Amino acid sequence: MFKRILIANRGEIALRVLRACREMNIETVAVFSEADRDSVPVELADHAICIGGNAPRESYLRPDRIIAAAEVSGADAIHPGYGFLAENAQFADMCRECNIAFIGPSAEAMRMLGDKATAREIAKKAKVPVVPGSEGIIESDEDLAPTAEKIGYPIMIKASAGGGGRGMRIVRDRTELHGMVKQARQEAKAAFNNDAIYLERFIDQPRHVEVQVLADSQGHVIHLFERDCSSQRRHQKLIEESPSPAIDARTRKYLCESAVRLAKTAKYVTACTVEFLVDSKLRYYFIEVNTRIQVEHPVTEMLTDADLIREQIRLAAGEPLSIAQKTVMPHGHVIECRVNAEDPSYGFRPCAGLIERFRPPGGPGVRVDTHAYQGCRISPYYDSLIAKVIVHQPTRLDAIRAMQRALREFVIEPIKTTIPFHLRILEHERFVEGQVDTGFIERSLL
Amino acid sequence: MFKRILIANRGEIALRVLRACREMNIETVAVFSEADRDSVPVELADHAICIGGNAPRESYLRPDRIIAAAEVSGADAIHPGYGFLAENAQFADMCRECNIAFIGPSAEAMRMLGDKATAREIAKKAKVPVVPGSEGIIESDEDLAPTAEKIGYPIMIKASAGGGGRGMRIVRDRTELHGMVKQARQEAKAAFNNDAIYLERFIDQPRHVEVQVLADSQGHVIHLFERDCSSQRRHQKLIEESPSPAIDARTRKYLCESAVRLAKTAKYVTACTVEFLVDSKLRYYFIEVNTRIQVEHPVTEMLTDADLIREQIRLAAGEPLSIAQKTVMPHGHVIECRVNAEDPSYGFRPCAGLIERFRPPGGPGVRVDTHAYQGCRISPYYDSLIAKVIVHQPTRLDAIRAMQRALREFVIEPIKTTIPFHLRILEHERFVEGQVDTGFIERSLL
Amino acid sequence: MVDLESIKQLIDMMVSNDVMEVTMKKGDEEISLKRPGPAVAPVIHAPHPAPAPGPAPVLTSLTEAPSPPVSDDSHLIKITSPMVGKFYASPSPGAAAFVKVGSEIHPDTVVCIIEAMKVFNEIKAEVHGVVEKIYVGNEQAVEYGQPLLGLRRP
Amino acid sequence: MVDLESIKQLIDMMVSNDVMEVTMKKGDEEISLKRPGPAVAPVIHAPHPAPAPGPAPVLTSLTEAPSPPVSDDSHLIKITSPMVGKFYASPSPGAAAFVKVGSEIHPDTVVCIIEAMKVFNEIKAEVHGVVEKIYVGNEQAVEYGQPLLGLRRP
Repeated sequence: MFKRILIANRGEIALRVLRACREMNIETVAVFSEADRDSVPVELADHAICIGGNAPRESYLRPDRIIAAAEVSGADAIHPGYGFLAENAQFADMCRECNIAFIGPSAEAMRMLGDKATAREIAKKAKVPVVPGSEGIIESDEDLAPTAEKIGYPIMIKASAGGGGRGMRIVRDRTELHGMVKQARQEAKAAFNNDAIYLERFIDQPRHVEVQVLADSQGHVIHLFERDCSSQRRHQKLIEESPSPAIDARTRKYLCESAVRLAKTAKYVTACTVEFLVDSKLRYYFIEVNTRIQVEHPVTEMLTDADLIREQIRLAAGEPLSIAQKTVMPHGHVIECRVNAEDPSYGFRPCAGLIERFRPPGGPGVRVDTHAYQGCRISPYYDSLIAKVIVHQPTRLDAIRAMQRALREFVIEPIKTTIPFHLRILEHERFVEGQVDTGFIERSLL
Repeated sequence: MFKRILIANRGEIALRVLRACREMNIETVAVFSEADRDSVPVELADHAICIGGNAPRESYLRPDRIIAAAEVSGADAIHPGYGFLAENAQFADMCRECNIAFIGPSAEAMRMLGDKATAREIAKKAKVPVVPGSEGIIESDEDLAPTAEKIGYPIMIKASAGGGGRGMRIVRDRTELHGMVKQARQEAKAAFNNDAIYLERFIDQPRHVEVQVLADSQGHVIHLFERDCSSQRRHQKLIEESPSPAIDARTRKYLCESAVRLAKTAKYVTACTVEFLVDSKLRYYFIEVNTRIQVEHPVTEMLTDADLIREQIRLAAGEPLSIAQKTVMPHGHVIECRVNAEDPSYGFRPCAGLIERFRPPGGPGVRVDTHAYQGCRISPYYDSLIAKVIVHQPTRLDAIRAMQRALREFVIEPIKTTIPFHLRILEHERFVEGQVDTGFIERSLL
Repeated sequence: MVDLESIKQLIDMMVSNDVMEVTMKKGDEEISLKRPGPAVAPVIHAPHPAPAPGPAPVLTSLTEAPSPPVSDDSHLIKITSPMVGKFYASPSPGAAAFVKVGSEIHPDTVVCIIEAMKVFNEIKAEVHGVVEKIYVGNEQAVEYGQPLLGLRRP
Repeated sequence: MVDLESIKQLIDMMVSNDVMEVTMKKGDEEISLKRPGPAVAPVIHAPHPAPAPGPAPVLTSLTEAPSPPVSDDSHLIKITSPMVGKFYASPSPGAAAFVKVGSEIHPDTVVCIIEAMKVFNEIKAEVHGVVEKIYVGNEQAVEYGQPLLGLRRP
């Protein structure tokens, strides 16, 4: 096992990793930018090293400084957290060259799964459903109708050179196909001087459901069930929960087994998340793999009593999984809300500044992961997440009520947070019914 | 169900009850002494009423003022918490007379189980083992030997008029019996002018193990397994855990079933705790019933995912148990530490004053129940409990490490707390081995 | 400018009365003194120190209380409720109130009845003064320590 | 205006009575005295304010650093480490140090080498001055922003 882990991150995830290390009797090295000098992980770490200025590109995004810090502090492993360098394959390479363990997958696995096309090929090889499509551009309009038929309607026409929605069209049935393709080509030609298009099944009002996977270097791969992250604003997750209220036991089984097959096929080691879109008919489609620990990992931890960070560290050290698939016992219902220092009344603009009053919620079934404290300063240089509140209850309705209770007693002053917005989501009829797709918040609450 | 509950308590338990009420959509009325005006439960309650001065006898121990507060606020039930009026049968009577539900057992059950002799009779009737004894004073020395034989050695001689250890003797075997009795009688005569004595089995280095029981008015009684509270200082519990590291599965089964039989025999309704002593040979003896919710109830909540306060409220409202015995699934290991504002270096003297820095622990498997916050004042009028830290982990060793991690990150300044003492217990070899009896702390750590 | 003796006296007064801050201005002269003090200590602005205000009722949404006494009442002697209960201004429905604004009252004067647990408790003034404010409406719920009447010295 | 004896007495009174702040104004005269809080020495503002100290190195238990520069170094110009790495005082083992106390250095003077990831980086002074303090021992680990040398103006 590692003796000393350098935590190449900040904020709540740095604290989360530090807690796991302490519980494993592993020493910790915190690295920090000047803005984070008074932060909790820096205070609690066994060793702390300032690596640069406040801008991430001068500190947390500097592989050279982080590796130098690992070298001078004698750390034998680096935990990258999420964000920053967590999915930077070059950084993983550098760690390996310097004989420092990178707590994550190999650089090869990261590159393979980080590339959308390669990941799609691996999924197909693992017999995991992907969003059906034309597999490349449509050369001749004669191929259009048969290809569309094979994909199945509704269909999305996408410009090959596309972006920003231009050259995109949704085709509901075959009668619209040729007309829409003509329009799309014209638009694409005008916008990109390239009228090449391809076709893809259009997933209408999908759920975002992801599966937590753990894999050891001995070839064992398990899943820890799913998380439903459909409550999003501009692709930013706001609320995550498990079990997904949208899927049935049979879909859950297929989904989770698909994720395991995919990770096995990729010969993946450590923790990853396999993301899917699920449509209203419970058909699911692989979209991507996140080769790191995720912000919302506590949802799975509360649901299953597993400790994902401790497990991730063990797996990176070459140890076998400490959990067998059959001992993973999800129980009850878990919801997480991400409390961001943002003002929902002003387009969610970030609110930096001094926290003068801070009183996190507590009591039964409540977990709080936060690096904030009364008297700390939320700096404008980094992301606005200041706390994750996670509740665990026997039923989803209990969990919604417990989350309302917890958020209502959470005091953060004077900066604005997303708490009032979360409370609006939690009491919305469609959320309470579990009827949330990825567009719900933008359609109903903004 | 109740519409509005008055919480006749303060501190963390008032906050705990308030949280349960909020999760059940029940309005809350906080009553408070002048010292508690700025407390969290007063801030969060729907209504708050000052009932008197700082001394408990002028406020929290005043049934008249509490009931008047319930009347003017329109509360239809009173939750007494623990301590103060929680086991005051007269208060329960007064509530009933005023048509206010008392969230606890009937006054009759409270009186019956509150009286040691009656409780012992009920236990015998329920075939629950009690500490064997002479059942009254030994009239003639001729009865001594046969009675002692029947009770079984070692035996404790106790003065009938006794107290403070005077007139008490431990007899290891029959050869010592007559001599010791003579000494005890002389000492008792000198001290109390009464040489009457009785005999009781001496339980050497016992464990304190208690069983959580819930019972509804429909006659269903279940247990939620045990808590081991052997880590005590002067009969004050410091650390509680579950499962008990001392007992085996068979003893656990008998112990828990005994508690259920006892509650059934007493026709008990709502929540109670049945306390036992367990000796080194795993023989167990009933000692008393606590007819209220206990400080350490979160241990059971984390172990079983049950919400004892919500359940207690439901039961007091006449609803049936929401949990069946077979659905109670204890999992993992739970430890609670009571963080008191006391200075362990100066005989645990209470430390009142302003809390200038307060940063409770968080993260996976950690629950904190506290009414303290940065900027609050710990008043000298009440008990010194300022926070309960409870951890839940797959194994006992994991739980010990997680508790060490949690306590080490808990910042409370500048007042002294029992945290350093807890850390000493947690790293003591005998505690780690689970070899703790009720005298361990005094023998090994003071 | 520095009159040390006056300042010394000022500081002594601050310390013995737990005063945190004193500011004095006269024309273009100004003196300001600050001590750390406990967070709850009264803040006294010179020249005339105000007595500590009575406990303000917390959250009485149930009772539709009138606004709590504000600082310009601070010179009044307060009669506060010694218990929790329902306030009655008169001995029986329809009867004249025990006291009204302008009444001169003596220590033995009954100023109201507070009902708690079906018992009607007559509340005596315990002080001598003239009623200037009545803070509580008839049949309103009152808490312990809540100001009922404000008196000025006769 | 500045009557030193009066100020001394004022400070004594502040300290013994735990006064945090005194401000006096008269016309365009002003005296202001502040103490940080209980049990700490009084800080007197005006006439010359002390400059803010440079960033203190956090927890360097790994590196057995000498005591960090204290406030009486505050008048020195600091050369701080622009990176994380190992500090070398001389170009090679056994060679003379780049600088020593008393050396006059110029912006282009190499003052040390910092090794990071097997790369030896020459650190130039960037300022002109005379070395008065060397804060870091040979082969010691340094963090970003850590003071290496203290210079006085030549």
